[in-house]
Amino acid sequence: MSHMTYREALNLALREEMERDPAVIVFGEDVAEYEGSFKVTRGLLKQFGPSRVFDTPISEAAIVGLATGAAMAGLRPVPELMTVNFAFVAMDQICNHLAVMRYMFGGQVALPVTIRMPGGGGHQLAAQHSHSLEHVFAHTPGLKAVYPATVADARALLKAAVRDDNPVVFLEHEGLYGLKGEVPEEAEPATIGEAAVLRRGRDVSLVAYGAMTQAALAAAGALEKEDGVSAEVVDLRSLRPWDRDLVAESVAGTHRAVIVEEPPPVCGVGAEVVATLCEMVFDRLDAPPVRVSGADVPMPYARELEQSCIPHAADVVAAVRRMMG
Amino acid sequence: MSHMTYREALNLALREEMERDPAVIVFGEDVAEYEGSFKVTRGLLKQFGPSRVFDTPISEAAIVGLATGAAMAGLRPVPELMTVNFAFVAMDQICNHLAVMRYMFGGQVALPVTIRMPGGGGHQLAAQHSHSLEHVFAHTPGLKAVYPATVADARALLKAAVRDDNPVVFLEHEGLYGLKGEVPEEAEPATIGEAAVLRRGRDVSLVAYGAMTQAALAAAGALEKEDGVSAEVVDLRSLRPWDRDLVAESVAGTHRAVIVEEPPPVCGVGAEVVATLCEMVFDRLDAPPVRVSGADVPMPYARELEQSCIPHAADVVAAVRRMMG
Amino acid sequence: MKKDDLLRVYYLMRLVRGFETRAAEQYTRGRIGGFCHLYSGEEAVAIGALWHLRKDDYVIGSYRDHAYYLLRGGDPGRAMAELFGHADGICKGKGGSMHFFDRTLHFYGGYAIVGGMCPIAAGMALAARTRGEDRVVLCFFGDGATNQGVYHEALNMASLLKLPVVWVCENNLYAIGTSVQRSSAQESLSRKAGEAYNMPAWVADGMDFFKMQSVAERAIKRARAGEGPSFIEARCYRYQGHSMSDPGTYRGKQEIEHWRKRDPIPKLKAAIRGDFDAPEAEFEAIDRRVREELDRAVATAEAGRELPRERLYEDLYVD
Amino acid sequence: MKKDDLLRVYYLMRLVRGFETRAAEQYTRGRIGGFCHLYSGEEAVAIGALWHLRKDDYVIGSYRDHAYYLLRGGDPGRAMAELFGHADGICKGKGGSMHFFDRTLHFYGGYAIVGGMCPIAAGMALAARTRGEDRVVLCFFGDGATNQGVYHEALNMASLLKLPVVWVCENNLYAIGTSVQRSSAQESLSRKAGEAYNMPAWVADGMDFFKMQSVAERAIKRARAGEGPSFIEARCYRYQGHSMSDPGTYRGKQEIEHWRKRDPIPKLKAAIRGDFDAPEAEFEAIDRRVREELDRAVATAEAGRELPRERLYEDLYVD
Ligand SMILES: Cc1ncc(C[n+]2csc(CCOP(=O)(O)OP(=O)(O)O)c2C)c(N)n1
Ligand SMILES: Cc1ncc(C[n+]2csc(CCOP(=O)(O)OP(=O)(O)O)c2C)c(N)n1
Ligand SMILES: [Mg+2]
Ligand SMILES: [Mg+2]
Repeated sequence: MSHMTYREALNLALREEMERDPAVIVFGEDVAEYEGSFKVTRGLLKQFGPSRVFDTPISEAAIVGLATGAAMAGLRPVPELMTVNFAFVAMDQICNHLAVMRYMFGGQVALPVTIRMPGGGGHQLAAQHSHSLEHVFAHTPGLKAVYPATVADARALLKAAVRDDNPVVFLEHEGLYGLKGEVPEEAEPATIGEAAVLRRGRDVSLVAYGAMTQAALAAAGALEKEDGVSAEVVDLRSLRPWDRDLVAESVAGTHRAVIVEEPPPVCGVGAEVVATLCEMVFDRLDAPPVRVSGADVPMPYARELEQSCIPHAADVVAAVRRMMG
Repeated sequence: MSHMTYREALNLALREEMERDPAVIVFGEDVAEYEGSFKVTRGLLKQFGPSRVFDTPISEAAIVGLATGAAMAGLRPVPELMTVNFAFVAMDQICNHLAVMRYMFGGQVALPVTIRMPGGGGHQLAAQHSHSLEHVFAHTPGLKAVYPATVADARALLKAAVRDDNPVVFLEHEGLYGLKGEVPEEAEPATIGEAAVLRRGRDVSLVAYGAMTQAALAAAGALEKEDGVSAEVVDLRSLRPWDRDLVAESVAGTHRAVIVEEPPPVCGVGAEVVATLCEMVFDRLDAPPVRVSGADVPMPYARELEQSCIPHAADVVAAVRRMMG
Repeated sequence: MKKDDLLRVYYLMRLVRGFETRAAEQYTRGRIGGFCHLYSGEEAVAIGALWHLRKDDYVIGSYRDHAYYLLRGGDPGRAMAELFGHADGICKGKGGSMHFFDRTLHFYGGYAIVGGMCPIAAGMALAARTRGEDRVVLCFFGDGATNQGVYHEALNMASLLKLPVVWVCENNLYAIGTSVQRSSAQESLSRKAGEAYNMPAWVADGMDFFKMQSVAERAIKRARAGEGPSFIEARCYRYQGHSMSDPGTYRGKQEIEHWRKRDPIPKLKAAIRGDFDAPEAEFEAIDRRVREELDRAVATAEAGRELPRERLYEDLYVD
Repeated sequence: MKKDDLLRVYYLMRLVRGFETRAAEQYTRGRIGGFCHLYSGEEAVAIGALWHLRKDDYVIGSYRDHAYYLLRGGDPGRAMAELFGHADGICKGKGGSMHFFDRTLHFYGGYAIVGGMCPIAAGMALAARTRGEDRVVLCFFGDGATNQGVYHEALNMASLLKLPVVWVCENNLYAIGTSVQRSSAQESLSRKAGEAYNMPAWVADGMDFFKMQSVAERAIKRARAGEGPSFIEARCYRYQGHSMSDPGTYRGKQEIEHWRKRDPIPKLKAAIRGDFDAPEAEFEAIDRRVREELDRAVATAEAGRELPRERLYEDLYVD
C-alpha cells in the first residue's frame, strides 16, 4: 500500500496507462507545459514528450472532436477539459457525436476516449464555474460516466476508463484533490458499473457519489454516535451504467434510502435512484426515499451562501432523523 | 372558437404577440425568407419586415447569445433553433449564460427570451436529429420550459412564454404540427407552471407531456373499453416549473401513476415525477409509480426500429395492466 | 490522364448521379424515410478531390454523403439497403442516408450536424501523424459550416498542429434557403479560412473534374509531406432542393439553368472526345453498366428487411 | 487633450491599479475567495477604449472586469463589497470578482466563460439598432477568446448585420500559461478577425493611452454612424499571473521587465509633463485621493456582511 492524494493517484494512473500503451495520449488546455490547472498532469510532458502530451487552444468542442477522431483512427485519447463547466461548449461533440457514433454507424467503430473533467462547487467560483453535469452524462446512451470518491478509486477507475473501449466521461471533484488515502502497490482497474459499500449499516442506506460520499460518511458517523442509528453508505462510483442491483439490495436490507447529490435536484441522479428503487424494491420500503440535493439556484459567489447550497453531513443527518422520526 | 393546426396556432400566437408589442422580434436559420423549416414563421417577414424578422447564419450559439443581449437591452426576442438537436451547440449560451445571468448579477437584469425548438422523434431522422432535451432544461434553475400538447396550448403557452420576463425554452413536437383542434377567439396566455387534466379517471393517473399525451389519451380510451379501467390523463404542459401539486393530487386520488415520456429514462422527467410523488404522496400509492420511456439507445434510422424506441399507447396499456394485475 | 482513367471518371460521375436519381425515386415511393440529401450537380467536387487519394487515406464528410461512400469503392446495393433501413445496409439500417460509414474503406462517416465532423477529421489526422503514418484526411463540408463555431476551432487546431487534413468546402452557394452572401460576412470562403488560420487556400471550379483533381493533388501532397492542412473552396451547385423535402423555390430558374449548362458530365465527355477516339457506344456501354448496377442495388434493397427488434440494443457499447 | 482631462486619465490609471493592489491584498488575507483576475498593466487598454464612449453606450467584457466597472463610474466600495461577497456588493455578493455588473451604468457584465460574452454584445447592439438608437457596444475579451467557436459566430453575425459593436481584444500574449503563438495559427489577431469577417481591424499599442483612445475613437464613430463593427487588437501585458492563484512562472523575468518598462502610468505622466506645467505635487494629490478612496472602499467592504440565507432564492426569476 502507498499513501497519496487523490490528485497523485490520478497522476499515477495516467502515467501507468501511458507506460502500458503507447496509444494513450493526453491533451487539453494547459495540461502540458503548465502541467494542468489542478496539476493532475504533472510530469507527463517531461516523461512522454510533446507528441503524446500537448497543449491546445481554448477550444473545448474541438478538443473533444479531436479525441473522437483520434480514437476512431486507433489512438486512446485522454483529453482534459479544464473544468466540467466547459463541457457545455463541447456538449454537441460529447452527446451528439462521441456518444452516438458507434450506434449510428452500426457498431463499426470503437471510441476509446476518456474525457477528464474536474468539477463541483465549494470554491466560490460562482454560477458559471460551479456546475455538475453528471445527470446529462448519466442520461446519455452511448456514454459511460464514472466519479471516483476515494483515492484508490481515483486510480482504479481512471485505469479502467482509459482501458475501456467506449467513451467514458471521467468526473473528478476539485474538493477531493487533496484527499489522502491508500492505494495498493499493484492497482487493478476497477469494474465500471460496480458500486461499493463504504460502510455497513442496518437502518438506512445513504446513497452518494463523488464528494458527497464524504458528507454521507460523516453523517453516518454522527447518526451512530448521536442517535444510535446504523447507516449504510453506498458509493455509486459509476453513474452510467450504475449499479441498480447493489443499491436495491442495500435498500432492501435497510428499508430506507437517502440519496445525497451536490447539484440541484430536478432530473438528477437522485431522482433516477428513487425512481429505480420504486421499480425494484417498492414493497421493501418503510419510508419514501428522499433526496438531499444542492439548492435549486445557480451557485452564488458569497462563501456562506455557497455553502448553504451544498449538502453537508448535517443536512443528511436531518433528513434521516425526519425519516426515522 | 376556430379550428386550426398546432402549427397554425403557433404562427397565430407569434403574429398576435408581434402585433401587441413592437419589442418582439423573431430570428433564426431560414425563418424569414424561407418561412421556417416547419413553416411556423410563415408570413411574418412580410407582415413585420426585415428589422423584426430575419435570417441568421448556422450559428446556434450566437443566435441564443444574440437573443440574450437583445433582451438585456430591452427587446423581447423569440429566436428559433431549427430543431432542438442544435441546442447542443448552444448549450453553454442557454444553460451557462441565459439561465444564470439574472441570478449572478443579483437580479439586476430581466431576460425575456423565448427560444422555440421543434423536436421529438418519429420521422426517421436517426441519432443526431432525434433528441429530446427537456430533462436538461427542466433541471436548470433560471430557465422555464414548456411543451404544449394541444392546439389551444400551442397558442396560449407561446403567448405566455413571449410575455414572460424570464427565459423560456419553448418545445414543439414535430409530430404534432399537423394536429387539429379548437382555439378560442380571444386567447388568453396560459399560466406557465400549471398542468391540466385532459381526461378524468379514478383508477390510475397517466402523466405525460408533449406528443406523449396522445399515447396516454389513446391508452386511456383502450383501458376504459377493454379493461373497464378508468385512467386520468394529466398533461404537464410546463416542465420547469412543473405542477407538483396537481400531479400529486391526481395520484392521491387514483393511487397509481404511470409516467409517459419520449426520451430515454435515465435522469429524465419521469424520474423526477416519480421521486416527487414519493416525497409528496408516498402513503397514498397502491403500487410503485412506473415510467414508460423511450428506449435507452440513440435513435435508429430504420422505421420499425425507430417506432420500437418510442412509447405507444400499447406500451402504456401494458404498463397499467401489469400494475393493476 | 489516360483514356481508361477518364472513362473511369465518367463511370463514377454516372454512378453517383444515377444513384441519386434512384434514391429520389425510392424516396418518392416511400421506401426511404427521414432526410435524404442528393449530390447531383456536385459530382466533380468529390470525384476530383478523391482522385489522388490512397486507399488507406481517410475520408469524412457531411450528411450529403452517398457519393463519398460510392467513390471510396462502396457497394451501391448496401448503400441502397441502408436507405431502406435494412439490416444488410452499411450501418445495418441504424444510420440511414445521413450516416453512411464503412470502416473497411476508411470512409469514416457522414454526419448530420453542420460542421460537427471538422474536429473529428483533425483527430483522425492526429492519429495518423502520431503513429508516424503518412495518411491524409479529406474532410467535406458545405459553405454553411463555415459559420459554425466548431469549424473554426478545428481549422485553427489543424493548422497549429500541422495536421495532414485537406479541407474541402463544397460551396454550392446555399445553406438550405440562405445564400452565402446572406450568411457569411466574408463571401470568399477561401480567404475566410486561409487568412484566419494561416494555411494555403484555393478556389477551384467544382463543376470541373480536371480543375478539382489538380488542386486536390497539391493539397494532398502537401499534407502527405507533413506540411500541414490546406483549404479548397469548390464552387459548385446542387441541382435539387436542399433535401428531398425542400422544393428549392428560393433559387431562380435562370440561376439553375446557368449552372446546369456547366454540368460536369457532358463537360467531361467532351474533354475525353477532344483527346481520344471515343465513340458514343463506349459511353453508352458505361451508362448501361451503371443502370444495371443500380437496378441490382435497388433489387438488393427491396429484398432486405429491417433488423429484428431484439437487436435494438446491439452496437451501443463494446463489451 | 486638455490638462484636466489628462489628469483625469492619470487618476483613472491610479484608481484601477490601486484597486487591483487592494484586491490582491484582501485576497491574500482570505477576505476574497474564488478566482480573482487583476488588470494591472492593461489599464491603458480599457481607459483608452472607453474614453470616447457616451454614458448611454454599453460595455461588456470578460472576468478580468474590475476596471470596466470602475471606469464606467462605479463605486469602489460596492466593488470591494462584491469581492467580499457582501450584500451591499454590486451583485449582492452573488457574482463575485468575475461577474461585476451595473445596469445603471450600462455596464452589462463580466463573464467567466471565454468568448461567451461576444454574441451577447452583438445582441445588445441589435437592440440599440432595432430601436433606432445610436448607442454603441464595446466588448472586451482576451486573445484566448479568439480560439473559441462562439467568438467567430458572433463576429460574423455582427458584421453581416452591420451592428454597432467595437470588439476590443486585449492581447496580453497569454491565455493562462499558453502563449498566442502556441494557440493561434494566425498570430495576428487583427488579421484573423478583419479578413475573416470583413471588418476594419487595427492593432494598437495597449500600453499607451493615447494610441488606444485614438483608435477607439475611430471605431466608435464608425459604429455610431451605422457603418458596422470593427476590431481593435490591443497589444498589452498583464503584470501578475493569470489569476491570484497562478504564480505565472511560464513567463521569463526578462519578458516581464521589458513590459514593465512600458508601464502606461509613468508614460502618461511624462506626456502630461511634456505638454503642461504639472508639478509632482499635483500627481501626489491624485495618488493620495485614490489611496483615500480605496481605504474607504476596503472599510466599506469590511463593514458589510453576506446576504442572509433566506434570500438565497431571490433574484432567480422575475415574478
Ligand atoms: C448545427 C446545425 N444547425 C442546423 C442544422 C440544420 N441544417 C441541416 S443542413 C443545413 C444547411 C447546411 O448548408 P451547407 O453547409 O452549405 O451544406 P449543403 O447542404 O449546402 O451541402 C442546415 C441549416 C444542422 N444540421 N446542424
Ligand atoms: C470556454 C472556457 N474554457 C476555458 C476556460 C478557463 N479559462 C479561464 S481564463 C482562460 C484564459 C483566457 O485567456 P485570454 O482570453 O487571453 O484572457 P486573459 O485571461 O489573458 O485576459 C481560460 C482557459 C473558460 N473560462 N472558458
Ligand atoms: Mg451549401
Ligand atoms: Mg490573454
